[in-house]
Amino acid sequence: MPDKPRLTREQIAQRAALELPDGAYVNLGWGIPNLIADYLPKGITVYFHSENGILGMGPRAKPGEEDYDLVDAMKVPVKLIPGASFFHQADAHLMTRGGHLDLAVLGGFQVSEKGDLANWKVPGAKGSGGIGGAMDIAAGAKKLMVCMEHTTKEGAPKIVKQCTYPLTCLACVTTIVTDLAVIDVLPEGLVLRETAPGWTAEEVQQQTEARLITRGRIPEMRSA
Amino acid sequence: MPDKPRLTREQIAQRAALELPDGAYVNLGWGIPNLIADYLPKGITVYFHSENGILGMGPRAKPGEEDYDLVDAMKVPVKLIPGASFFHQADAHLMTRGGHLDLAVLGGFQVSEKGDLANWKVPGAKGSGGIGGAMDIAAGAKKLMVCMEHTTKEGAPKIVKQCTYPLTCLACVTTIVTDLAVIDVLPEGLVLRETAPGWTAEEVQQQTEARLITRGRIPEMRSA
Amino acid sequence: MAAGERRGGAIRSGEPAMKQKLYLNLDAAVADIPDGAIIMFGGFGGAGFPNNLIQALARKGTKNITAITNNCGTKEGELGLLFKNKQIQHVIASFPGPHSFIFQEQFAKGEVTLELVPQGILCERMRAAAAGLLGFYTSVGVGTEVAAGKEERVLDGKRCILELALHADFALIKSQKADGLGNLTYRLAARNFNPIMAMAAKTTIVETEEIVPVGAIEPENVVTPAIFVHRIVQAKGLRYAG
Amino acid sequence: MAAGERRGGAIRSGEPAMKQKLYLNLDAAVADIPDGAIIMFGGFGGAGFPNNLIQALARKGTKNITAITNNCGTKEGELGLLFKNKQIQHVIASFPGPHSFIFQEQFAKGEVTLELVPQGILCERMRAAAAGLLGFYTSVGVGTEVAAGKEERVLDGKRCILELALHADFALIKSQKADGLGNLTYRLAARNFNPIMAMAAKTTIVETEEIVPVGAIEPENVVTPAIFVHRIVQAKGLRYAG
Repeated sequence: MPDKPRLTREQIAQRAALELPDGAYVNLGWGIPNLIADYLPKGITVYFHSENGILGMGPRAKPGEEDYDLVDAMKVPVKLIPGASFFHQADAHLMTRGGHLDLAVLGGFQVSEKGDLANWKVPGAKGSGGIGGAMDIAAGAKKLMVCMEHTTKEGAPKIVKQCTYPLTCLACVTTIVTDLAVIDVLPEGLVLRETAPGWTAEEVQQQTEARLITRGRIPEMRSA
Repeated sequence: MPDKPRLTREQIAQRAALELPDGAYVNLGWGIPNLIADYLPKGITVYFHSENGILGMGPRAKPGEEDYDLVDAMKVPVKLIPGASFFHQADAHLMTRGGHLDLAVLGGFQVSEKGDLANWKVPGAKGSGGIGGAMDIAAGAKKLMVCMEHTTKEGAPKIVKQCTYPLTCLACVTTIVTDLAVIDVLPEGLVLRETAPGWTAEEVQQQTEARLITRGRIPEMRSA
Repeated sequence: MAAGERRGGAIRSGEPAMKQKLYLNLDAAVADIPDGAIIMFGGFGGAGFPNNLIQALARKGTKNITAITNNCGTKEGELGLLFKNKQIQHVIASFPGPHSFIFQEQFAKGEVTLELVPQGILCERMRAAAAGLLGFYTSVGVGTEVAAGKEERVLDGKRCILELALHADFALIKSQKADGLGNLTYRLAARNFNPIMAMAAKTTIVETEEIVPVGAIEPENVVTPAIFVHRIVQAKGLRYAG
Repeated sequence: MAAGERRGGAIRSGEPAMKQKLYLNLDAAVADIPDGAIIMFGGFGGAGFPNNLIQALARKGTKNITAITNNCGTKEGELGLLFKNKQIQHVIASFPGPHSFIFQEQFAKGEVTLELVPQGILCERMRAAAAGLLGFYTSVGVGTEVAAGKEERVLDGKRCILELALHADFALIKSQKADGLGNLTYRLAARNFNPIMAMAAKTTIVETEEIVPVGAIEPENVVTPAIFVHRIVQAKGLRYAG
């Protein structure tokens, strides 16, 4: 079963993109989340927020068109969409903490059954580590989606009963999109919404430490 | 002695104006302080701050030139000087509380020997009262000068051992300019710096409940 | 926000934000403000008051309002109209003001209650709500009536009191320009409380002198970014003498 | 500020502010920064770094610096230069960053110490200092390593921790335009931390791409009002690849 095909990072991003409501204010974090902007469904306008003080980020700048005073939080030169605005970093995080973002999407090392998130530090890793905007964003966004692989490279589950990695924020995750499933974090627990093509609910549960609640037939993960 | 001439409100303002350093950022409160701008010594540039979000207020607008979107904190239409700026009221008070103003000048009902100020509420007065920006300004300005009459209309001293009126701020006043004297509030107490023309230090002390420290001959109040 | 509000699971698509924000008339923009609402009102010194929205709220007749405002009206103008109609029950204000006659009359009779807050602290409490902070310590008000009933401690060697975030259901504000997305600019000192309240309220309703095309406001010159604005209605500004 | 600092009595006239603020060269602008100074450095993602002032500080050789910054340099660029020169002793930062090689080496050896702060909380602690607040309560960091040693309580039904104001002796920042009084604007996202640090430090030193005549910046478009700026020096911006 571990040899069954799983979604690629791009496919995770593509599925996650379907969760972005038209007109929403959204922050995309490092890793898979940052790929989401490439897969926005047609006809949808999303206002991307960057914690360095931009609202209304557009696509990455084309080669030769880069302006290094206009970079996203990953230091990548970007464009603006009409109606964009600039503000300082304290106001940018007033937006994150204050519940003004409709949705944030972050990468994750672990998510617990209560929606706790660990995504900033690997235990035992060398170096200083770094928090960046993750704690403010996780604490404040109206909805928080985590995009990540369902298990580690070694096959250990990343959706766990309790996080063992250093925490980013307690009880903050609302939806998890992985290479195997879409899972909602609800008051009653982790509810399995969709599974990857070819994967049954039972098979996904076997890759998951936390208990998944299943209700009726679980549909296949949408891709568009 | 109570019949001896005292300074007028305009003369108090004129004396107080000499305390404004060139290049200073200054907030002027209601009453006598608001008259000070008219008496700035020649060659001095002062950047007047208004708590509704203006830095660089100039003179009052002339009749016919009023713009009612450009008013000071007393609702009086004003002009700007070159290099003025606008900001919102929270940033305006970030400036007051945060120690960014070189000097604030407020009116006063009472000042104590420790530099406590009471200036917002008369005990027993009818109505709701109102605080406005006085508490933020008094707490935060680098220097706080109070301009007021030395005694009440009934002859009661306003420079007292302890304020009996509701307080605006503890230990905030640095200089007092009245119709009888200039007094500095120093760690050792109230130090008499100047007396009004015709008034001796002893006579000023008689009009003052708090003890005034006198050192040597006290000069007459300057007027220019 | 409470955990329960956030843990709603799947996100449902709504209408495009732009379509949702533009309102064709003032009454529609305030039509759902319920009795008992906590409302912030922008404006200072006669400038930047959302007087058209206030009139619409008077027509709507919302009762038992808690008003968060610098002052309490200029005769029958500004908030005076809502006091006249007995729509306001409680006020959180800094300086009710010398011409707040109707408020003063009702306050004297005990018909309206008042919490007086130093002006900068009023701003800062709103900003704390906007920024997702629960409260802050300030030395403003220490030793004064303002400190009554508040927690006091010493931090960094200074006496200070705890002030709490001040939230609102709605903010009624006024801008000079708005684009269709909700980016705002303000004219001169008519800015005052408006940008703070826009950030602090759950639903921000702006009356604007002018609606400009999206992109017409330089991104570097936007004062209130669109994310803080929920409803926009164009109206020629009204000003009260006083 | 302490009571003792404020109660100085008479105010002595100084030089006009405008004359005081303009500096003709970078070295003069940083000449009095002493060993042990607490310094804020603007910049994020390669944009808005005061690299000319950082080079001047390297030439000056100030030691035992406490640096307040988002990150810890890009190779030998930005703060990397000061780490290379072993001028920094302690860092308060949010995200040292993947190219902060020199810092990482010194951190691993224990030559430099680090306080990691969530990025928004870093901003907010600086803003608290700017605004004369002593500290604030936030739910950011609750239950994480960030909360270690901090006071925790429940306010408004939410767990939160106390974060304290973060002051600095100096801020080194970068602007696009400055007038002779110190009014500043920033280019695009090069704004980032610069306006916050300008407000928070005792002495703010700005390197600016351009000095414009007083009045050339529209009063409504000023981002950092002159009151926050103490020294201005013109310098063509430097940028490091990374």
